[in-house]
Amino acid sequence: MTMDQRSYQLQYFAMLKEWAGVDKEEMSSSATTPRELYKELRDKRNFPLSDTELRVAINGDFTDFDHNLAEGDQIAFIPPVSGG
Amino acid sequence: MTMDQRSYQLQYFAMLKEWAGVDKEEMSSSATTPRELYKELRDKRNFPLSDTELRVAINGDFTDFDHNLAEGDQIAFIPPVSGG
Amino acid sequence: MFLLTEQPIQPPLLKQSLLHHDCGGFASFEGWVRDWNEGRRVQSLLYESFEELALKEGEKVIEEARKRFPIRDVKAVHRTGHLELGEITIWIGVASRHREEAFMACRYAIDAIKARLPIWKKEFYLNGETAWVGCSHCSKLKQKNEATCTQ
Amino acid sequence: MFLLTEQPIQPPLLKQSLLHHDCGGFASFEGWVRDWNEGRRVQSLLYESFEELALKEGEKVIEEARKRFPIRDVKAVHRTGHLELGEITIWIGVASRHREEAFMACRYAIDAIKARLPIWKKEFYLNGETAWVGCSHCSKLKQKNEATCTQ
Repeated sequence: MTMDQRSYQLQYFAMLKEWAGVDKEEMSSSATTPRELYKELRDKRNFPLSDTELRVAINGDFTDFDHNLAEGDQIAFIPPVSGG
Repeated sequence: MTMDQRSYQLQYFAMLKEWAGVDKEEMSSSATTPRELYKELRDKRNFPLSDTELRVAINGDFTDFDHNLAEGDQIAFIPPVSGG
Repeated sequence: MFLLTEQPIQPPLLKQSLLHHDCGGFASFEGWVRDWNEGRRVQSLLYESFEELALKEGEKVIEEARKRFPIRDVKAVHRTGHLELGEITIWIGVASRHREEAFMACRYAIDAIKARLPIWKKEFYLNGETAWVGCSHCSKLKQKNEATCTQ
Repeated sequence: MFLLTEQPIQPPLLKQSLLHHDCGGFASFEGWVRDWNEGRRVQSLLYESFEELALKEGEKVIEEARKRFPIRDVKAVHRTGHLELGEITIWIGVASRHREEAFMACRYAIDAIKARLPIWKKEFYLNGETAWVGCSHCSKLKQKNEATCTQ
């Protein structure tokens, strides 16, 4: 079974940025939801955080991990916050 | 029955001061408690407030209306406050 | 520390003594002279205090706030005399390690100060009338055209 | 109004736009850089934000505070970048007719901002270590001497 590959723009912040070593990157993936994409990313990058500890934003808005991704989406996985 | 007359120093604040027309006065009275003294004062001055609406301070400390008064005590009847 | 002052209250100066490096939270409250109260247009107001007793009772409130909440420092200052619209009537600042107790202590202090301190507010209205606030008898008497709190 | 700023926060300037004559109460909260956290001596810290989303979410919090409490005006400003001990990390000011709702809205705003805004704090300790706060994995990993949040 062949899967469509789509291109996504990833943004990293705080600890994710340090772990990734970059603040953004383009990624080609057959993942259709943030949940699938993060699983792939976690295997590749060895991130210690599971998706239950993250939130996700697409194109600058919070959304859920089962949202349907579209070609070119800007995706940010949000690690635990500590503002204020 | 003759009663001992004692001399008290009265201090007035806010509306009581305006009603009395003075901010302090000396008063001779046979009253032995603030309750008795205020009753006398109210009859004399025609104050519209009853003692249940006031607090009382003697020599700069809050006390109760059944406190035993002593010659020369400084007595302030405290009308309803509205600070802040 | 509790103070009474006839001078305009300056929060930035008052805050200085509360700036402790072991504190992560600072809650403060200011009372402002408002342009109306209970349907009447206010022009200015006068705070009168029984100074000796207000200072004692104010310090008591401060000590109570310290005992009830694990705060680092607290200061309150109440203005007296004649105040114009927008002026600060009272300032309370609380510094603490965490924000929870700073809010609670600040709230406690303002509530207790308003309820207990022998300080009275007289409002001066746009229409030239005046009234002592919190004196229910004043308005009742006013309606009956007897002796009133207004002058 | 919600703002992010890299410049030092100045409460007296921020308060200016909240000075409404129909308000009798003003509650505010400041976060300060504290010299220790969870047993470690802090020297300074860094706030990093996902600016676009933090601004949106910050405005949402402000709107929620306005809807939930009958307040007149509210403003919040969060600092970003590198901060030294004692500097202000966040400032929230709420003006309202009465004090009750000013306190409640202020409390609501700080709690929501801390919990929801994509802003991260990295602490720099006296011993030269660093850590992202709120990242429980960082300390767990640290103990196992695996990849850590510190650098």
